[in-house]
Formats: sequence, C-alpha cells, structure tokens
Amino acid sequence: MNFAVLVFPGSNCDLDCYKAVEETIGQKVDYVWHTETDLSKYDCIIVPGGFSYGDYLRCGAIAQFAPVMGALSEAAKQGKYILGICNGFQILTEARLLPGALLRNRSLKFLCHQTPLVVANANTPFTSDYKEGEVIDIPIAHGEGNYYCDEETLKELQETNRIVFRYAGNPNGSVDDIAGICSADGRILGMMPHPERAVHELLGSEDGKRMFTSILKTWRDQHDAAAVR
Amino acid sequence: MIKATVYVTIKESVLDPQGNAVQGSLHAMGFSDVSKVRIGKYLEVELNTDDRGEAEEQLKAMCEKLLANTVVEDYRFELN
Amino acid sequence: MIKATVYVTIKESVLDPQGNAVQGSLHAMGFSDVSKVRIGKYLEVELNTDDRGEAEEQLKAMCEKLLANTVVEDYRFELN
Amino acid sequence: MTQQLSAKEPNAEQIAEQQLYKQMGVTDEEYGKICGFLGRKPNYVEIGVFSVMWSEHCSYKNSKVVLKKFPVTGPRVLMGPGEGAGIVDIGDNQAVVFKIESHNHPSAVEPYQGAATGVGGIIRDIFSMGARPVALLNSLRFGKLGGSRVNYLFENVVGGIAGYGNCIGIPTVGGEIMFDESYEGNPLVNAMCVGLIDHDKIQKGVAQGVGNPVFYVGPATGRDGIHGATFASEEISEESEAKRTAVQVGDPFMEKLVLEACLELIDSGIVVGIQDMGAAGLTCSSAEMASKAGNGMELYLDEVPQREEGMTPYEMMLSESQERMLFVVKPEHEGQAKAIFERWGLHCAKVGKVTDDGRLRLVHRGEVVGDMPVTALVDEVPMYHKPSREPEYYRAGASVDTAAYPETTDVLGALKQVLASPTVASKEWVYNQYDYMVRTSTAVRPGSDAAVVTVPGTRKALAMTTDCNGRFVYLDPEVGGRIAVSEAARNIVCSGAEPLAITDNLNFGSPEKPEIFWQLEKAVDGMAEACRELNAPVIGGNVSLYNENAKGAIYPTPVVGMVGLLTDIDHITTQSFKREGDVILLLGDTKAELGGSEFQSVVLGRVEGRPPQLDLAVEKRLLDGVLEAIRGGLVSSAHDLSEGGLAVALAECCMSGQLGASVSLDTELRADQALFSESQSRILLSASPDKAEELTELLRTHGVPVRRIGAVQGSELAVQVNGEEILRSPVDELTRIWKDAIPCLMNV
Ligand SMILES: Nc1ncnc2c1ncn2[C@@H]1O[C@H](COP(=O)(O)OP(=O)(O)O)[C@@H](O)[C@H]1O
Ligand SMILES: [Mg+2]
Repeated sequence: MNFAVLVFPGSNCDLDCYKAVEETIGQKVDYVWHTETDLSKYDCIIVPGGFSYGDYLRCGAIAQFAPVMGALSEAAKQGKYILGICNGFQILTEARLLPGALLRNRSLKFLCHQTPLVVANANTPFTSDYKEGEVIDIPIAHGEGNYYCDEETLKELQETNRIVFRYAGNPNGSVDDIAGICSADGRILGMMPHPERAVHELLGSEDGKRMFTSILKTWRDQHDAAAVR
Repeated sequence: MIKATVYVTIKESVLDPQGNAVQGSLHAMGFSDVSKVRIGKYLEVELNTDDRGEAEEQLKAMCEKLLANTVVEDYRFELN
Repeated sequence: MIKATVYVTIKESVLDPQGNAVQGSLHAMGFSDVSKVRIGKYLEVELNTDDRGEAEEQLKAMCEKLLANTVVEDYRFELN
Repeated sequence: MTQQLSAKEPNAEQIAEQQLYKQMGVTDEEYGKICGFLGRKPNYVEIGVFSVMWSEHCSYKNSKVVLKKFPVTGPRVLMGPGEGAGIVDIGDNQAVVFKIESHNHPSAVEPYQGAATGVGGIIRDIFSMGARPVALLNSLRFGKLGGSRVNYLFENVVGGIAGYGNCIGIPTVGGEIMFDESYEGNPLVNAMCVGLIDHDKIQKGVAQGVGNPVFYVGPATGRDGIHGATFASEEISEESEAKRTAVQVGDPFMEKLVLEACLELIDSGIVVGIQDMGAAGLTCSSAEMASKAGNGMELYLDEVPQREEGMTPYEMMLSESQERMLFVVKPEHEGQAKAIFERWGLHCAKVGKVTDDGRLRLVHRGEVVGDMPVTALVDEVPMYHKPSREPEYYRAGASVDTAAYPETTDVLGALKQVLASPTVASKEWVYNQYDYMVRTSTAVRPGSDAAVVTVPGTRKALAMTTDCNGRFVYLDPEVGGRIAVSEAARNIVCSGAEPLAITDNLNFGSPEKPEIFWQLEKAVDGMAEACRELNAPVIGGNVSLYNENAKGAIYPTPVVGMVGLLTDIDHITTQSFKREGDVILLLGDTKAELGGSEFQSVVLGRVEGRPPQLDLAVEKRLLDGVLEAIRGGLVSSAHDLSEGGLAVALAECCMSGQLGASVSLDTELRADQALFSESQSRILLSASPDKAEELTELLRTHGVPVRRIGAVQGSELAVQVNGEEILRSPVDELTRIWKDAIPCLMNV
C-alpha cells in the first residue's frame, strides 16, 4: 500500500505521520510537496498537522489553494483514503471535503494533553480495528479544535453515523463532543486528536496504532477481493 | 490605487468563543454594562487599479474564496 | 442600549506577518493587483447604557486595558 | 569622506559637540577611543554601529572578566563559547548543540512578542550551526502572581513562547518558573534550544574567501527594535520604553521556512559561513563574520530588502527585525543557493562581499556612508573590571540562625501552603499550552525532573533541564551558583542521564553597582567550581545585566541549562512512584537548613540567613551512585529534592504517580526542619523490594548516605517522625491544591 504525506509550507507533523506509517505498518510512504499535481500513485493520503502557512487568517485557509489540493479532490472523487489530522482536518473542512468548521477553543488557549476518545463508529476504513464505544487515549494539541456545524449538518452527521470519534470530556467546546468525522462514503476522515503521536509506549500511549492497521487491513481486504475478481 | 476595507464577522447563529471570552473578561474587570461582544476581522486591502467595478469584483472573489469562511462567517467590504 | 464598533489595527511601523502571508497567498491565487494587506480586529460591543458620554469613557478604558495592545496596536471606536 | 545623511540625523560635529553618543550609551572615554580608531569623528551611522557593538549585550565588556573563570573544554566538547551555540559529542558521529538566551527587557515591554522573538532568536542560533532544533526549554521569573500586571506578563509570556514554538513545530519540553517580588516589573524570560547535528555538518559564522558574495535571507528589514542591544544593556525606565522605535514582532511561519531552507542549504555543502542576525542585526552579524575570518566586508545597503520607505543606513544597520540570516557562498554557487530558497518561497538578496582590507564599509546610494575597522568593532572593545564590594545584607545574613525559628507544628497545613505556592504548584496551566509532543520524540514530558527527548534511529536519548534558585544565589552567590549547577546535574541524573555540559544565562542587576558586581563574581566562582567538579563544562551562554526595577536589582539569577546523555532509552527514569510496595529510599543528609527555603518564604514570610551548604565531592558521589544504580536497572523512580524539601518531593512522587506512601523518619531534627529543609545533595528513590538491598549496597560503596524511609502504599501520604504521625492526607486532596493554585490565581 502506498501512502503520501502532504507537505505544505509550515506543516510540522509531516515527520510524525511519516514515522507512524513506517513504524506501525511498515508500508511505503512519501512526502508529497504542496506544488505537486498528481497523487495517482497513492492509496492513502495523509494531510498532516502543523501550522500550514502559519495558520494565518484562519487555520487551513491558505493551504486549500495549494496546487496539490486539486489532486487531493481528484483522489477523493476516486474514493481513495484520506486522513486529515489536526491542521489536516482544518484544511479538509476549509476545502469543503468535510463539512463544518473549526473555531477557537472555548478557553482561547492552545491545549496539549492526552484525551480520552470514544470510538463512535468502528465501521470505517480507519477504525475497523477498534470496538464501538471503546475509550482510547490519544493526545490533542490545538488552539482551534472547537468543531462547529449547523444543526442540519449535525443531524445528518448523526443519522448517517459519520461522527467517528467523540471526546469523553469535551476539552474545546466542540458541538456534540465531536473529535472526528468522516465523509458520506467513509473514505475521508478528519480528526483533531493525533493518532500518530500515540504509536509507542515511550510516547505515552499506543492507542493510535490501530488507525493505521485498520487502513491497511481495509485496503488489503479490498485489494485481495479485487485480485480474486 | 484603490483602498478597500473588508469586514469579516462570525455569523449570528454561530457561537463566538473569542467574543464570549472577552465579554467575560470585561465583566471581571468591572465593565458590567457590556451586554454583548462579537469579534471579527478588519482588513485593509490596497489594489493597484483605478477601476472600481473591477476592484469590487476582485474583492468579492477574494472574500468568497479566502478572506471569509462562509460556513461560519459573513463579510462585507467598502471601497474608500 | 448603545452599540459600538471598535477597530483595532496594527501600528503602521509594526510587522504584520498575517497580512503578509495573506497578501502572498492572494498573489499566488492570481490577484496580482493586491499591493498591501493589513489585518486588524473589528469588535461589536453592546453596552447597557444610554449615556453616550459614559459609553465613550468606558470604551476608551476597555480599549486601553484589554481590547487593544497599545504597544503594537492602534484603536478607534464609533458609537452607532 | 562624504556624508549623505537624512536631514534629521546630526552630523559628526554635532554628535561630538552635543555629546549625542551618550544617549546611545557610549561614554566620553569610549567616544575618544572610537575617534582614535577612525582617525576622525564618527558620523551618525558609525557611532550607532559602535554603540551597539560596544554594548554589554554584544561585547560582554563588563562580564568577560568573570566569564573567563568558566571551564570551557572537555573531552566531548566540539565547540565551546564563541560561536552561536556550543556543541558536544554524543558518539556515532552525532553531536548535541544547545544554548540559552535572554529576552528579559523586550518581554517587560511587550510580553507576548518579547517572549516569542526570544524563542525565535535562540532557534536561529541553533540552526545557523547546521543543527536540527529538536527541543525548547525556558526559564521564567515573575513578580508575585495574582496582581494584574504580573498576571498579564505571565499570561502573555507563556502565550508568546507557546505561539512561536508550537507554530514552528519544535516541542517545548521543559523549563522552570518562579515567582518572587524581586522580579516585579523586570520579568526574566530565558529561552533555550537544543539541536542535533552530525559532526561533518558543523557550520561557522565566518566570512571567508575574499570576493565571495554575502547574502541576506529572510523578511525585509523594518524599523524594529532599533537599539535593542543597547536597550538590553540599560535599566528599564519610561524613557527607554519611548526609545524603542517599533516592537519586534515574531513570524514563526517565516522562521520555519528560513530554518528548513537553511538546513537544506547547509546540507548541500556549499555554505562558506552562516550567522543569524540577532541582537544588533546586520551590524553584529556582518562585523562578527568578518572578524572571525580576519577579513573585511562591504555592504551595499540599497540591496537590503526594506519593509518601509526611506530607511536610512543607520536604521538598516541597527534594525532588529526578526527571522533574518546572513551567509556567504562562493560566486559559482550563487544560483544553487537562490534556487534552494526559492523552493521555500524565500528570496535571498546579495547585499555585500568579503574584502581583504579588514574594514566594514557601508555603501548607500553610491556613496560610502560608513567605514570602520572590523577589529575595532569586535576585538578592541574596552573591557572593564568593575569595582566589587561585599554587600551589607550578606554580612548581616551570617548572624541569622534559621535553626532557631519557633517550631511550626501544623506540618500538613504548611505542606498545603507550600504546595499552593505558585513556585512549587503544578505548572500544567503553563505547559499544556505548549506542544511538547510534536516530532514524536518526547519520552519524558514536562512535569518530571528533566525532560527526555530520544535521538531518532538510535537507542540514545537526551535529558535536559533549566535550573536556578535566585533566593539561594542572593543569600550566598557562591554557594547559590554551586547549587544551580548541582541541581541541574541532579535532575539530569535522576532522569537516567550523564551530565554533558551546561549553557548559562547570567541574569543580574546593574554591574555599575559594586554589590551587584560582587554577586556576579561570586556566583560565577561557585558555578565554575561545580562545573569543574561535576565534569560539566560551559559551552556557551548569555549575560543579561541591568535587570532592575524601582525597588532595586532582581535576585541574582544565573540560570543553568544542562543537557545529559542517556546511553540507552531503557534507562529513562521519572519521578513518579510506580508500584504499590516499592520501598522508598532517601539519599543524602538532611540538616536544619531553612535559609532561602520555600518554607521560610511562604510559611514564615522571610528570606534571610545562609542558604543550604553544598559539598561538591558529596554531590559527585551521589550523582555517580545514582546513575550507576539506574543503569543497573535497580531504580523504579528518582526525584531530586529541591524547593519544599522532603515533604514536597514526597508529595510530588505521590501526585505524579497517583499513589500514596507511608513514611517514617528517625531524626534529631524537628519535624518541620526534617520535612522542609532544603539541604542539598539529596535524592528520593523508589525501588522494588527485591532490589532494595543491592541498591543500598551499591550506593554505600559510592559513599552515599542511604536511609530506607518507607514504602509506596495506598492512596494517602502519611508521615511519622520519630514514631509520631505528623501528617496524613489523601493524595487526591494534595493534588487538587497543587493543581488549582495557578489557575486560581489567574482567575480561571
Ligand atoms: N554566561 C555565559 N557563559 C558562557 N558563555 C557565554 C556566556 N555569555 C555569552 N557567552 C558566549 O559568548 C558568545 C557570544 O554570545 P552572544 O553574543 O550571545 O552570541 P550570539 O550573538 O550568537 O547570540 C557565545 O558563544 C556565547 O555562548
Ligand atoms: Mg544570537
């Protein structure tokens, strides 16, 4: 399976995502520069955290116009797996690949700490190795993680089971305790917490590992199925 | 050259965490008359053109695309 | 009740990294006419008083103490 | 020489007649020397350039005499003081680069930007050596928390550190914060950065190769922070605040681009010399780079990117606009260098060339507007040995008997009071605003003795800490200096690492006052002695003098930043109790030493007497013993005893491990002394019962006094002294007091 980690000017969790893919599932992974226009080689594209373009104006706002974002939309249409983490989630909402927006944390402070997350949907390509309702320990590190969407959208997210992670104790004011959501087809996931920072005992938790194993397993299942056919 | 001012404000229906926090601080500081605070952005943009129609069009496009996130924000602008 | 608008802008001589980044991005998006962008804050404040003199005094104090950082920012306000 | 100066600028005659140089901090005598070096009177830009180069901040003219006392070499030291940052070998062709720097004065005026640009500046010092910055630390001092100005400064300094470090993506993994009235109005903001480098990538700030072009990269120059260096060399007053032309604003996004591009440039192997533009901007970087190569430099000021219109040579030379670098490459590599920066969206400008005449020559609009010998700027700075006098308070301190205070019998009450003191209280409110995890190498987060960051691709890790107890240094600078270094080493060892070297930041009051100069001399004596005994040479640092407020000088605060090496990540050790049933050992001797203690200050409301004594030979044995024990796998947890003594150390081990402890002490001391004395060279260990004997034996062979004082047990902290229970409290309750103290004083 081929992974891409997008790199925008100001991305800084690109390294962490890269290492996490290598260390948890040992798959091939490339950094892809924001000026690239072709993502066709890749099966899963990670939009990493950090401060793309300094997060100036609004988090993720400027990054949505990078050339690589055209290729990302294309990849989304083709049904590839896209994982946006933290700033990556913000970029995906700004680019309208996921609904809603991320506002300043209720406390107006940047927050960095471990957070208990409830797996609300264990039936996505990214969460199949978790159990529904399971509480996992994943850190957050953000100043603007307060998820907002209008009531209609919220209802739709709830009814179509697109809320993937909820905070067990809401740290930032997000509606319905939302920590991560996915697209209608389940192939695009955006989340504020950082699974790539929870892949080793030394880092304080290994609960993020299964995000990566889930993606690989889903892809393999599909791939094998395709090969048989 | 045309100077323009762009105002970007959080939609009425959206909670404004920053406005709320500032309101809370103002109360704590003794400004008890303050009943509401909303915080937005105020941008000054200079355009190298003298065509006001052209400028308006450009500004509208900039706002829609970048300067405001219309999911949560409204915008308006003025040419000076 | 009095509604006021407060404008907080970065002093002319002070660097505005945010404005610069937005300007760069507007250029990259093809808005090549944009020659300058400065980004400030825009606040709407409602005050539970009808005394305009009183309101002005309070607003000035709020700006000086909290709403603007007068080391790097200028402010002005209007009562509507 | 022709002079082309803006109408507002005085000419050379006016500067002389009206003694305008004095406003720039240049004395009559220094002015005379400058005229001698030039063979004429300096014009405005020249006197400006001399004034910043000859300021304390850039030249260390008042502190060099004492800095000479530091040991600066050692078998592992690859580069000592002199370059941007020092470098220490960590094996396998790898090295660690680190330095600390102060941004006290800018932070007093504009705390958010002051702190942010302090962080930005120290990061540039690290990557300009060719190193990848991997961690940030800081050391902060504020007045008494709770007042509106102090809260404002505290909140915004923390915000600025977080804002810069988080955005640029370097984890802020540790630091220390103390609150004391002496820092009211003059906060201390010291930032430290640690980087990793391969030996063959080490860069120097040298302008070598006559004829080579000199490049400027980074944002355009504005009228920011002009006279920042002289400003840092004066006391803060309303006047000095008005003197600032514009506050420097940090742009961490820009610095991230400059960082990545510079590392790529260095990696390409074409860099001849590179240096950051820090204090005194273009002036200091150009003069120093020329001086280190024994060359001269010609600068074409029209080529300097300018943010504002009509900037004068004076303004361009003295601006402290942030995120700028100066570098030299060979002419044939120009295109390659430019291409690298362009990929990062940056433009580099050719602003000068290396010359062979040893002069710093400034050309503006076709005319030479400044022409000065580089040696005069850098090497011929007048050095001073300021008079020094033992202060009255120090003599008086000898007669205070801190062992004779009436006994405090409510030990639990006192413990709660000390835990709620902002200096001791949990700093979670602070460090949860810092991204301490980015780069996924942080193995020990803020909240233990030292932070630990792993070295990717190896089993090695680095432990790092900043330490200084200004109260001790005030009460006895020499002992206090020794304690600062020893405490840092103890923190490093408790984390499982061997001390490598230190960087230091000497924050003192005005050296014009003989009592202050005495503090400086004595503190450095003590530090130097400790560095020698503990094999931790000084590889760099910073001096910040003139830290005074209306009431006088701050406590002398020589902050020590230490880095240690863990040879194997298996040795990583933290302070928290790990397992029910583990035995608790107290190493070292406890004496009735309450001078300068947190207990004395918080509970008794005084700061007086002599601080705890420290025997470096004893300290060394302790450190060696504990390190060997940790490496031997005998230790579950290790915690050094500092502010608040044994009582606080026990509470911290319990709170961070969410476990209780049952402790019983046999002592000749009173309970309050036994629990709150801050006697030095003490460490609290816990160990599994089956290893306790071997551990004790090993420590005894090192000559370390060991006492088995209890066990990890239950959910309460209970302490008996000589058979009588004097303290019992649920750990949860202590935790609440300890964690709520700062948020509560910040009104959240
Ligand atoms: N207190 C100190 N202890 C040891 N070295 C010091 C101290 N203060 C300054 N130095 C060293 O003197 C040199 C010049 O310092 P500085 O001007 O701060 O460097 P830079 O210009 O890179 O910031 C540096 O190598 C620094 O490490
Ligand atoms: Mg420097």
